[in-house]
Amino acid sequence: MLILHCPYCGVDADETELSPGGEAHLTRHGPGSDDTDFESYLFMRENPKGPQFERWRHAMGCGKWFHAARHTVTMQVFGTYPAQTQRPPQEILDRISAAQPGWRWRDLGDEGQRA
Amino acid sequence: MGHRAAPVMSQISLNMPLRRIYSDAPGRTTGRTEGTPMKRYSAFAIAREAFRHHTGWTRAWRSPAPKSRYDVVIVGAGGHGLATAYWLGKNHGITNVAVLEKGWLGGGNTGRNTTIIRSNYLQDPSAALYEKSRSLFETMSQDLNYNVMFSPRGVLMLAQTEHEKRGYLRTAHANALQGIDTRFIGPKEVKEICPIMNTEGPRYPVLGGLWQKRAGTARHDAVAWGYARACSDMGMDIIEQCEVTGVTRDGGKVTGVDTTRGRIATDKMGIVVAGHSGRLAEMAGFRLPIESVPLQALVSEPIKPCMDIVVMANTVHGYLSQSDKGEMVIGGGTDAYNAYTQRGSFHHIEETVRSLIEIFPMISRLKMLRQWGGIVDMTGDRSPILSKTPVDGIFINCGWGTGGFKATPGSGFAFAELMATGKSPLTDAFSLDRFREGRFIDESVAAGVAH
Amino acid sequence: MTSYRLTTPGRRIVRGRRLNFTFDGKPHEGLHGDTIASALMAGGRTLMGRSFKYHRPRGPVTAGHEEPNALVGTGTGSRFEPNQRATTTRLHEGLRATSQNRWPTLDHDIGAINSRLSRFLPAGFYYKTFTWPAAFWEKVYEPIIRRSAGLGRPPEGPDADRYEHFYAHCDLAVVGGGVAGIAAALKAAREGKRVLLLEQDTLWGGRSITDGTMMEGEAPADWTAARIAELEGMENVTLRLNLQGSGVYDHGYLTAYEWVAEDRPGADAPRHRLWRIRAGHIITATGAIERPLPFAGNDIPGVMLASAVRDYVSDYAVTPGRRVIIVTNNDDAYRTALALLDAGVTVPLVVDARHEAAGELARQVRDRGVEIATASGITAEGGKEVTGVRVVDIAGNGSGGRLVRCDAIAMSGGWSPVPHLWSHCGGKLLWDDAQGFFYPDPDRPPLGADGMGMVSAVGAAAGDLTLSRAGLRQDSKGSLTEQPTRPVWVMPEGAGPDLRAKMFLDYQNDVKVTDVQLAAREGFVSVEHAKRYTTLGMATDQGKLSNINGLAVLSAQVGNSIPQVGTTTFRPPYVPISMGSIAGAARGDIFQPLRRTPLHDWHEARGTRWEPVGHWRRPFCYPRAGEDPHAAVMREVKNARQTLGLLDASTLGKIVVKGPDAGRFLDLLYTNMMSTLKVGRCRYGLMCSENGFLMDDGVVARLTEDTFLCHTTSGGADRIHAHMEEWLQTEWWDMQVYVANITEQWAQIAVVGPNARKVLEKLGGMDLSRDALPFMAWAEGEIAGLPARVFRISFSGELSYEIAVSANHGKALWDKLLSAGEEFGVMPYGTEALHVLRAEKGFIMIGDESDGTVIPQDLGLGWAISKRKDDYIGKRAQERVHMTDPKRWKLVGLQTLDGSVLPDGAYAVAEGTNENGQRNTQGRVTSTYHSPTLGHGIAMGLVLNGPDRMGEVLDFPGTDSTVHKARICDPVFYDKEGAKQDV
Amino acid sequence: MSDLQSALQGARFDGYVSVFEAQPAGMIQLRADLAEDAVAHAVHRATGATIPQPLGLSTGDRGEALWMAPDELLLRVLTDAIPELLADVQDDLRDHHHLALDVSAMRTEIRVEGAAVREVLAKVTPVDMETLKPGTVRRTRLAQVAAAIWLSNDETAHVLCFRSVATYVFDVLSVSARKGGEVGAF
Ligand SMILES: Cc1cc2nc3c(=O)[nH]c(=O)nc-3n(C[C@H](O)[C@H](O)[C@H](O)COP(=O)(O)OP(=O)(O)OC[C@H]3O[C@@H](n4cnc5c(N)ncnc54)[C@H](O)[C@@H]3O)c2cc1C
Ligand SMILES: NC(=O)c1ccc[n+]([C@@H]2O[C@H](COP(=O)([O-])OP(=O)(O)OC[C@H]3O[C@@H](n4cnc5c(N)ncnc54)[C@H](O)[C@@H]3O)[C@@H](O)[C@H]2O)c1
Ligand SMILES: Cc1cc2nc3c(=O)[nH]c(=O)nc-3n(C[C@H](O)[C@H](O)[C@H](O)COP(=O)(O)O)c2cc1C
Ligand SMILES: [Zn+2]
Repeated sequence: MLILHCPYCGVDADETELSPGGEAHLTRHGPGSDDTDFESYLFMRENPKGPQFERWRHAMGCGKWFHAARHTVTMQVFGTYPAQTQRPPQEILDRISAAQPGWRWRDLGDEGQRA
Repeated sequence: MGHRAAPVMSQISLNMPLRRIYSDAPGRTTGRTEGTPMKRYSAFAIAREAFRHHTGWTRAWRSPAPKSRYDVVIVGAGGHGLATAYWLGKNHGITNVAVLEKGWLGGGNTGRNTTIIRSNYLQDPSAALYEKSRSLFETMSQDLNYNVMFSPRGVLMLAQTEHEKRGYLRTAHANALQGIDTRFIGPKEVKEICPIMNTEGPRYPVLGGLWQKRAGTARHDAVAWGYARACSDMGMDIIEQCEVTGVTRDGGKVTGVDTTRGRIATDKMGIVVAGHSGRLAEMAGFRLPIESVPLQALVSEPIKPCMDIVVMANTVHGYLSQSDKGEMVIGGGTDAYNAYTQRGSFHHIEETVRSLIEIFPMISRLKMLRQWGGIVDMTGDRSPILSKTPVDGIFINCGWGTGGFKATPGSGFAFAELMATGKSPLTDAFSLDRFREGRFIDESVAAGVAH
Repeated sequence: MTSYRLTTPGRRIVRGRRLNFTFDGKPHEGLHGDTIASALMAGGRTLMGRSFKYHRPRGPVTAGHEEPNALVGTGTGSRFEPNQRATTTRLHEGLRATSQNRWPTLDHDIGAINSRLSRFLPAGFYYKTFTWPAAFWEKVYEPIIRRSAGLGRPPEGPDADRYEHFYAHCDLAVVGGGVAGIAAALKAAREGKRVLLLEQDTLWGGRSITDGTMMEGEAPADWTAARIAELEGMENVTLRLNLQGSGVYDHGYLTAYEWVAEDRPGADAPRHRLWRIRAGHIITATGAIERPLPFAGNDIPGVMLASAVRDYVSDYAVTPGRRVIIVTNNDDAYRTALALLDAGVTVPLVVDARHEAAGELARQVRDRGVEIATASGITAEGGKEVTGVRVVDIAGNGSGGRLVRCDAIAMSGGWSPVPHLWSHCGGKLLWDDAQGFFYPDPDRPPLGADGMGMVSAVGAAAGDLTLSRAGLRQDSKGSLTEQPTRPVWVMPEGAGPDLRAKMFLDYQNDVKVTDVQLAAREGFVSVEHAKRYTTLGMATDQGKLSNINGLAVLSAQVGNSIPQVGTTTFRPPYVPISMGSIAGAARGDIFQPLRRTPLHDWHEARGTRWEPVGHWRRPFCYPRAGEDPHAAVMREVKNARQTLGLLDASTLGKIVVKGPDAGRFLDLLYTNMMSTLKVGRCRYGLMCSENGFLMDDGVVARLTEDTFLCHTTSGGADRIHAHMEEWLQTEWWDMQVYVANITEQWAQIAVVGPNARKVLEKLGGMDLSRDALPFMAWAEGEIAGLPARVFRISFSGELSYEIAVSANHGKALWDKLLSAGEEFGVMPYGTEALHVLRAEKGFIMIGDESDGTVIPQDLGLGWAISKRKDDYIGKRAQERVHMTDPKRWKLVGLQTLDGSVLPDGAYAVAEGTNENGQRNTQGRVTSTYHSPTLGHGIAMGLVLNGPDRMGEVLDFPGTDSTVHKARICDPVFYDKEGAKQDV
Repeated sequence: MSDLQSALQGARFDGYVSVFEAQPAGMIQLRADLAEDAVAHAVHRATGATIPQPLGLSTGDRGEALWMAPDELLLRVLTDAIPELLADVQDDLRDHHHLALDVSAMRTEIRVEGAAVREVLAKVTPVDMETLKPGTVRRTRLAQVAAAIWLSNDETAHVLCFRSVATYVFDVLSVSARKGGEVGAF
């Protein structure tokens, strides 16, 4: 039973106020895109056993979408941030690295790899 | 000293004189450490043992150390992995097989599902596979000489909205052409088959239901144990406490796996790890259209028999049956976010119980004895994947999501065929490339369906 | 009849207040404060139940929630409940208790034959047998197995009681109100933390009240009373009795189960209340539970935990017998001897497994003249009650030994901390070899949202049985240093199989030492396998008494240490909780939200037949007296076609989309081009998912240059609104667009039929002529004095106006339409008539023609897919090979050759079978009705190359082996030119 | 106006707190950039209130403004004033991207009154009712639906829910307020 901080209204929201929206930071591939890109945009998922970036909506609250960095095993929440973001804030990446040294997010490539 | 010992340690164990024992041609007896054939189970055997305090029973399956190489390595000793190994041996004569299990066999979703077995699926490929499976359940106890308590007591899928009713009518028509024995029945017959049900609503009066008479349940653990015993008896190695931690490749071809008990070579490998499929795929270097989410179930305290069928109420997301021991076994919903905790959020339990009380008012005065969760692997179209993969020699069997227990024998049968021969009519439609092509197998179309 | 009520005081009972109750129909008497168990024992009855498998006679072993044996049914009728623990169920006047799992009576149970056959029924015997002959399993064996299932009788019908939930928040929740919990709560409370202290019992203080010595210079009861008083005086503290910590879940979520009015049946109060507590931190101060000793006959009624015996004596003034023998491996059990002696009960002997009994407590007992047999164990004698013990050498094989007569046995195998709540969410345990128990490892707690430990354990629950670590000095009269425990897992240690087959580990499920040993022999060496093979720990007490003994036996058999074998997983709830409490108040009318339109009550009063649509209810039809639903639908259809029908369309979704980029946004959302729509006009639009499939449709009206009103399907409003917000917030956040779901602001009524205009003109207010308001236009104005928006759209093919007024005016408009329409024979129509009307016109319905696998191209809706747009949601997906496959089934009309109605959901067969032996198909029915307008059946369907095969006849087999023949035709059956709607 | 029909038609339940439908108010949903001066001006002109803080409520002489989201307010004014005020707001924000709609009939306000209002609401919402300050508006879940909840003082709670579920919310609150269900925890 998660509690996530909504970065828009500042509420520490109970899971039952929220609705989850799957993996965050996917790039939309529209008409004309490559089959592989389109397939991976729609279906292929990181699904990590570890830190994951994911989308949530404060559905029963302010209605805003936000992103959360959450560990899928320990349920630790490293932080939440607005959905209008291309990549996770550095402080959140730092926090993940502190909790899990050597951690690396595939799509972030080397950038995401912290000591 | 646990099973997560460093690989170095298990390397040592490879040098132990195991090869001598297992390098013989696979057969009924030679595979067994004790050198004694597997004891047949029967009432007479029990009676005989009763007079010597049951000291004569031997291990149901051996506990060998891994060899350095196998013809086939199956990762995951859940029902599907074990069934695959069984049919590889039984139908294709491949017995130099290892089934690697990171924990205790059957401890994944096989050991934590609500055991509903049915085959009244809408789409042809699903119906073919699940019906193959259901029919194999009919003879499984005899085939394995292990009573898996297949109980074809009938499964009823309730129609509580017009939409759902129309969906089941459609399924009934499809089933008739697929050779699956189902029937849409009216509310009166529903009440006769299941008197404890409140068919009158008030909220969602029962409009009827899709009734499959030879669907039912089986003892889930026994399915895993029975297969393990049979596989072991064919000389296969079921290696528990052996986690696969890496996949080795030579270019585009698989060469083996790294495990917590050392490296094992093979050029053919089947990944059958349910919720952990994404992890294994990552080790092998590809991605899957899969998300892992917790699915929960619960049991009540045991009571005297009061319900002789399985009821699935999809409008309100509740599934109910009574086990042979007397507990009401209840399945509910999944969390909608990825997690690898075998727990899940409490509000799903609440939703499920609330709904079932509406349909079965008497359970209000029963107590929940235990709740638990499993990690299910959900694909983009909620249908399984039985397929070759981008890596030569690696096959994947996953994506059974909330409903793969019923498919255990059929999945093993078909997947073994795919692995052994490169093709199976039962798995054709379930290949990985369907997501790229937009060729989905969507079962939710008739009415939301799970399990 | 050996147990009885003492004359000594009992701290829970009130002597003067007698309560009458029945057990198996026989009248009994108890006292206020009694449990069912204490009252029965006071009346001389210890036999209270039968075990699951062997139907062995059983009495209570405990005085608490961990009770495996003394389960009874309570209440009658809609208040009957099985499997109630007699040891915790409080007595109330008139209570009716019944025993379980016996026939015909508890004292004479036929099923007890199983006990004799037990050697043929070892663990897992059913896996090895009943497979031959195959047909017998289903017909003979399984029915027998099933019939013997279960313990209590099922409850009957709906529950007469009510339940509710409660959300509580705190910085710290302390579970357990023994001295350790009280001290922890007090410490945090003094630091200003918001504290919730919960205790399952009706009294504070836990074991210390009975067992404790002086605490910080005070008697435990005084110490407790003073601390509780201090806590009660603090603003930041909530104290609750009768509230049991039930489950610990992620992020500090703790459920707790409150017995509110369980002992007041019929009171207008919730029976149970389920608390959902959000705690910053949780402390488990849940104490410890005593372990039974595995000796032969340890399940005979009259064998009890030593602490339970003590509790019965001091709490209820009840003794299980006149001569009670104590058997122990630790000092604590000597407290029981003292308590019994103080109460005047004879203690002929204490049997101690240790080589010496040198502790202070033992000395006190010895000083009172009680014999202590050390280095000894016992086997118990008796059938339905204890008759004596045989005292044997602890290291021997159990043979010989002297017989000592007694009528009850108090046993103690040492104590185990209660780690359940700690473990629910992943807390790990350590093994204490000396004391023989698992306890929470403070370095591996369950983690909270911040990655830090969210639970800690204190007191006995932390393995700190003497509370030395809790900082609670239990100073005392003398030095009470206790001597070490000697873990005993089989008594005597050299017992042979005959004795081991009588040593019960899991009482309820009849799992014996031999069963666990058999499991190990057969390779079920993982503790999880052994559990599932033997059912050890799977009974209603969830192994609270049996787990440690069981896994000690397992580990000895396997040759591993106990911590290597490990425990099984602890799962919520700590003690079973009622399903009613889980559902809470959500039953009957408030089982789920029921969404009501402003006309709901009118429909209801009219006796409509309802159809659930999402959480809405829509009238399916309005049957008249004596009319069946089908006839009602036919009448409603005809009436709308011939004169005038009214439909409550309020549930249709209405979403306003406004902003400089609104047109651009809608072009991406719909497959059509919406940006070109003129103000004042309406356009039918289709929406697809990003995966290409049709997901919703509806009419879009352009309100102003930068404002659109999008209609959605009834079920779709919230989903489509969320869909729009999602794209705006997460993909196209640079667009200047606001959306608002204003579905419920408006009541919407479709006025349909040739007389639609006439009735509206009669009501007056707006020019609704064809010129002023042509087909597919909308206007704002007044109807019958009510501000309204009027849309000239038609889902029926008739002249039709959809009139939207404020929801507050909906009923008024409806009434006015009905009375003005009287002269035209107005009738309301329901969703089914709506379906027939649209099907006659060949209009598709989301959810019928589409099912999540259908793309607009399949439905001949290519005209609604703009070719001029670079992009819309779903466009890329529709480019995939399977979507452009010419073999996709396409929409056509279907008409049976004999005019009958095609069965719903039927498939059109093709020649031959596929690889898997299934009949090939080439199409299916998507909608099928009897058309009262045309007088024959009409249908739509998706058919392979359908549009190119007009006139061809297809076979549609029914499920009853009949075959229906239908000809492919145009899906528009009625008014192909669309003349009727455009008048 | 006799034609006017509120969702609950003045329903009332008296348990250990009272639950009743409040007088219908006029309501304007306003979506805009709340940081813009023009928005503050328009809100002030309509209600007399300032732009509320996040999760806040501000009161003016003609009405009040409830914070619903970072870009959304709900203005509550007299019903009869709605057409004029709505026109004013739209006019004030003519040159600013915004959305202003009359939503008066779309929501129902249910009032809960009595010493135990916090406790009664705590049976149905995950919000920490014990510490919720008067004047803080929480949009949250109430039983199985969305609702906005705020206290105007320690004994008066306001529950704003959608019209279609007004009966449901009323029933849920009434059941929670039934005598015999007192918790006594706060
Ligand atoms: C609560 C619940 C209820 C359900 N109800 C039903 C139902 O009623 N009917 C139905 O048909 N289905 C049901 N299902 C689904 C069904 O349980 C599964 O689809 C099915 O059991 C999957 O079997 P499996 O063998 O593929 O996976 P599993 O049984 O999960 O086996 C996978 C194995 O792989 C092992 N593994 C994972 N990673 C590694 C690694 N790296 N190395 C080695 N081994 C590894 C795991 O430990 C596990 O033992 C339910 C599932 C759940 C959770
Ligand atoms: N010397 C021994 O062998 C020995 C053994 C055990 C206990 N003790 C004595 O027991 C006492 C230990 O004190 P303590 O406070 O740690 O434990 P305790 O057993 O006195 O108190 C625990 C309390 O928690 C309650 N509880 C348990 N589970 C609960 C739940 N899920 N929800 C709500 N309440 C729950 C129990 O009803 C009990 O009142 C001391 O007096 C100690 O001396 C001694
Ligand atoms: C069909 C079925 C029936 C079960 N019946 C019981 C039962 O009677 N008693 C019990 O304690 N657990 C029962 N369980 C739950 C198991 O104890 C266990 O919780 C589940 O297999 C998941 O494993 P875990 O809790 O060890 O993770 C049952 C599980 C299943 C799948
Ligand atoms: Zn928010």
